[in-house]
Amino acid sequence: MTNVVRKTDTEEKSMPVLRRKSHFVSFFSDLIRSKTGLAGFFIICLLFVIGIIGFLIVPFNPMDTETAQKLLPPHTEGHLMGTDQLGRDVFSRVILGTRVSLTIGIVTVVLAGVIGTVIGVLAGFFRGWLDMVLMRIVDVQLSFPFILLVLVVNAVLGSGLKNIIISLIIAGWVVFARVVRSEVLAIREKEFIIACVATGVSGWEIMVKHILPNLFTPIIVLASLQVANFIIAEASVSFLGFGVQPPQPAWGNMLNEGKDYIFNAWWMITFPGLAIVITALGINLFGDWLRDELDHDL
Amino acid sequence: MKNILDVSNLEVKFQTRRGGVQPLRGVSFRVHEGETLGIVGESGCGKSVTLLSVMGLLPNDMAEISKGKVLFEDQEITHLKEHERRKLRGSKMSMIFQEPMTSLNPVFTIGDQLSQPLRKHTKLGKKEMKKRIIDMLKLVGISRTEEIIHQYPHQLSGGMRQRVMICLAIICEPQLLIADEPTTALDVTIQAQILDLLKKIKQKNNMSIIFITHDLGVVAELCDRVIVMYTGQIVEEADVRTFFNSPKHPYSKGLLASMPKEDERKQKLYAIKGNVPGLNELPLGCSFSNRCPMAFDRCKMSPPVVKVDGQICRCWLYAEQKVGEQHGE
Amino acid sequence: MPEFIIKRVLQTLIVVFLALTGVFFLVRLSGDPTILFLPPDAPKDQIAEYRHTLGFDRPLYVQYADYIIHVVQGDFGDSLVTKESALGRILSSFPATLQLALSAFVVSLVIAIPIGVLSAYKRNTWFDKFGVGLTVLGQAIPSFWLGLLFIYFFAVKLHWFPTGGRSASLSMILPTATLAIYSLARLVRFTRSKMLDVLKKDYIRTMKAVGVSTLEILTKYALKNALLPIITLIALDLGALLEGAVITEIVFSWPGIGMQVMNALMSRDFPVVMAGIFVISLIYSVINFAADLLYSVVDPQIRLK
Amino acid sequence: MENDRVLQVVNLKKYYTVNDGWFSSGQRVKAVDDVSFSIYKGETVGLVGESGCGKSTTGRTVLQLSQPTSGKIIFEGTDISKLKGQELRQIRRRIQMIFQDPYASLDPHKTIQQILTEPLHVHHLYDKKKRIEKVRKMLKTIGLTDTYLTRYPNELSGGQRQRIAIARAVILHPLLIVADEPVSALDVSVQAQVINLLMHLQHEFQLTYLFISHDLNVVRHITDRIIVMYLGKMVEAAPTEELFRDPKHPYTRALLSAIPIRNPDEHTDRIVLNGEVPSPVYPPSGCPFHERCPNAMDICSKAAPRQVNLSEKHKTICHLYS
Repeated sequence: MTNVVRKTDTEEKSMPVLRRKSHFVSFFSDLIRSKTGLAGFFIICLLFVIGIIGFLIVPFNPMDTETAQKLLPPHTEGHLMGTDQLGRDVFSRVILGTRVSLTIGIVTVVLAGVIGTVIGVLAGFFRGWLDMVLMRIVDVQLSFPFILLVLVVNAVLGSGLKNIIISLIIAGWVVFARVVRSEVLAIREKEFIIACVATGVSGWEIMVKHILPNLFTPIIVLASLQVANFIIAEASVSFLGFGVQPPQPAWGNMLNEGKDYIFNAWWMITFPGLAIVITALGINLFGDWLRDELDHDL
Repeated sequence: MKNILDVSNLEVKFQTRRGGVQPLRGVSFRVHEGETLGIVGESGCGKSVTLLSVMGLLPNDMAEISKGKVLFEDQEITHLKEHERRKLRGSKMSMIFQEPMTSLNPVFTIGDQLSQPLRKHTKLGKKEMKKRIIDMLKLVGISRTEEIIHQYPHQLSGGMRQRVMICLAIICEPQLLIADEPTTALDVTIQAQILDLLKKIKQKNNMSIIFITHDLGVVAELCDRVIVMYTGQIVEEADVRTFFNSPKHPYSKGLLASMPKEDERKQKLYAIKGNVPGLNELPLGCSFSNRCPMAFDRCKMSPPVVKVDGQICRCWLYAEQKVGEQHGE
Repeated sequence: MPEFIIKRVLQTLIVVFLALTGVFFLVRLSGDPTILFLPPDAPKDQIAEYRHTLGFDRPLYVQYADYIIHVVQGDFGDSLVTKESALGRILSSFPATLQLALSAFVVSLVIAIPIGVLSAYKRNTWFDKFGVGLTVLGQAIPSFWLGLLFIYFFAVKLHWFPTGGRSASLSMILPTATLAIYSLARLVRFTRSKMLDVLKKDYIRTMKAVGVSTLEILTKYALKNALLPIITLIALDLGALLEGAVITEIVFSWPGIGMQVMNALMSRDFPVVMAGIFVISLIYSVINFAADLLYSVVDPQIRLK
Repeated sequence: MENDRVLQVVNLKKYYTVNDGWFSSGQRVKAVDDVSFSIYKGETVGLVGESGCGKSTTGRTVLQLSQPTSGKIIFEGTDISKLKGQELRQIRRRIQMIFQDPYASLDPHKTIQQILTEPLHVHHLYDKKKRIEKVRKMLKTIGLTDTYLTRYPNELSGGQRQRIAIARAVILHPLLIVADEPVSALDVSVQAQVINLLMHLQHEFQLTYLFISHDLNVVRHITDRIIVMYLGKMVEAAPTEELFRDPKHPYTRALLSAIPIRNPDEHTDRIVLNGEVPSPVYPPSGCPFHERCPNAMDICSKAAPRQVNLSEKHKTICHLYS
């Protein structure tokens, strides 16, 4: 096969490429040109602002119960989104739920990403028995539903913010490990790595200096899309009565409480759900754009 | 001699993510009945784009023929409707591609794929179709025909697949066969077999062939006439002997001179300096001027197309002669 | 071929075995399981007695060996709540899950593949953009919320369908729709992108070059090529469908495996949880296995090797 | 003469097992089967043959990028096929490689300066300042300016990238460079530039080349000796001019006659071979070429031919001459 000269390859690649230093600038000018990417970016920015300063702008204390004011429909007595069965302001709780969701999404993705990456790199680089063992673990974890695994682990560990994060990490690292491993295997075979071996670069240096930087793009793309998955997973688990427990406001447990009042308080299930959808939508739009953008660049 | 294909002043524009480029900047040439025309050039010179626009196979969501005309058998086909074009493709004009490994569909049998053009363009019955396929497979030098038609592409070697591709292209006996680097991916001994086959078929069917390649040796073997392209323009057009013995354009001269010669082993090769420029960084005027050893002031302006001794050349060096000629006429 | 089947069956068994081992140790190592099995306010002597009857006072490896020996015989112990066989309970709810998952699967497949193909064919038209927009939205909507909305509109407001259960004849509609939409978005998106990939291939250009029409290429050639990756996704998707089924079942009180496992988790009925995990991971593996077999039917390169 | 021997490859064999499962034992592919040759200081040896003949595998095995199944690779007197770890990395300073595809052989995330400094860094040569000085000098030698130091590979053309890849190999002043199809992926007008550069560097740094290529015109131009391979075996070895003037092995004859002519007035008596290279998984018995050989005799399918020394430097492995 070595004789084969692929014309199409060279033609494509001989297209002129912009200077590197303009990448940061071109990144944003590309973002502005993409309507969907930009929309996602704005949603994410907005969520961060709400997550950070949300507690300053809420009109009511989200924990304050006032039974006299319970189950008020939206737009009554200053309750923009109505009140719940204990008379708590739904709007304030949705706002504060943002922080919970974002924290969980980001913390779990970072930790699961780091763990998965380390394991994936080790497995892919050293192969042998280590790879064998790690990949069997991955197979096992992937042999039943992600949500179910989170549920079981969470049920064993007990509920609460910390435990739901741990459960999500335990269930979620495998995706990173698998993707990273297959990327490492692909990069290992690239000629520039073989060229390093031929120069006499040691295995360790090849891994740190040449393989890791080339993993950056796929990991970033995967992580950005996983944030949404983890947020939805947390909401599902909390909705099922595990995960984050009331009275701490989280979109999932608000829906859990709301489902019992579905006959007389539609707002209790509507607004937290909308918050989840908007969040997931924003992250996915941006993540999809990011994937296309980075794919094109290298 | 009758023209089978007449391309005049063809321009193509591409719209990409980072703006537009123009891979073809006014290309005109003719193909006579029964001749083999070689189109030579390096990557990005537009040789493939030219022929894809003749076939109507440009990716229509990003490419556009912005100017010019393509006449096939005196009928204008530049902006033909897709369903009318389909009647031409595979029956009157057809194409072979560079990569025999990927150009056949992996999940259909050879027989199935070969029957497609027949189903489209003929009214043959099943039995006649099979007979035709087997005859044509024999023509392209495949012996185990009964077996082959039930096999899948991955069971065949590269050379065999290219024979199947040729069979697919000529099964309806087209007037024009376009071959886009059909031997580049093959080994030399297989290349020799395929070139041999093409010569034989051409003689038998009296078709015209356009042969795209970057290998001047293949041109010398096979072609009657040569077109040299550089950055989306034709820089020289000549019959094959004239081209090899007295090239006119400095680029053609450079290409020929840089071929290693038997009697100059180990000596420094003549090399054209620099690189092929990208389509959006072309120098002003003559696009070869930044690499040309003969470049002078006037090369900052677009060079004229001149006729010298029966060959056509786009270069300022011969401009005087053009003037002279015009006076003479 | 037989070699391949033996290999896959072995692989499946290993994976299921490891899954059970994993959950076993997860449950045992996270603390004294007796506490999980009893109400939090149980008296000490009751706990001790319970520990003894369940064998939790033995060394861990003995418990594990004992457990595996029983599991191999299909015995996951009895439910702590109802005292019936744990595996029996799970298996009795299997038809309900199968019914839900299969009907949702068929519905989403029938809708998704044509839309995906058409979207790829009419790339960048309003149809495509609309379709892509819907799939993006569809992927952002959690299925349990969609289920709640359906219940609110179609059951509470319009009284068209029951809010849950499996008794009424129409009770299937809402859970099926919820679950189908859940996988629809992924499937449309994937079909579209695979079709686009295939349409860029050299062999498609070859077919165009002999005069075959785009529509024919699309329906005859490209679809068969795109089918390979789509089958893989469908296998994965059936898995994801099981995942969605767990949640959908709970939202609609659909008496399937998901509901059973969930109830067992709530009541700390771990034998039932273990039996549920066993059955679910077995189903998962069987689906993947079936996908591989199907793959080899479609792809001649695999079949002939 | 013996003292000048840089590399001696003795009975090199490289077998792969094509594995397709846990239970099936797999099929053995003899990618390189019993190849022996020597390379002397300052010369350029060409390794030619068609795809699948094992020429690239031979090159990579010489560099210990893949372990030989058996045989010796004696480099400057030591058998490097048994070396591991640090010792092997030390040897790598003396043998370098140039790859075919300059788009794949440079790390896209490193600047040209990082790429060129790395070999010096790895072998602890010079201090930081001196290294950069070295790199600048090297850039100048290969005909690029200092402005390229901060650029990334994707900002360079194919020819420029290949120059960088060559510079990376030469910067350590190795004794031997294995060049695997170094010009095949380049545009025709750039090929000549790179060939000139390779010849220039050979002269300037007293390099020895093992030049692997399928382009016989290029090989004829640049090499002193040529080894022809077919289906994992060596079939002929001779000085370049002699090989082109008087090829002995029927395969070599066919191969050379298949080179396209250079001028339409030229004429060749082409030997068009039947069929194609058989699969290396099921190589023919006896001589691997006998099924396609126009001169095949009865014995060719039965017994493997032995090496025949036609002269001191011209060897062939064919029954016709034994």
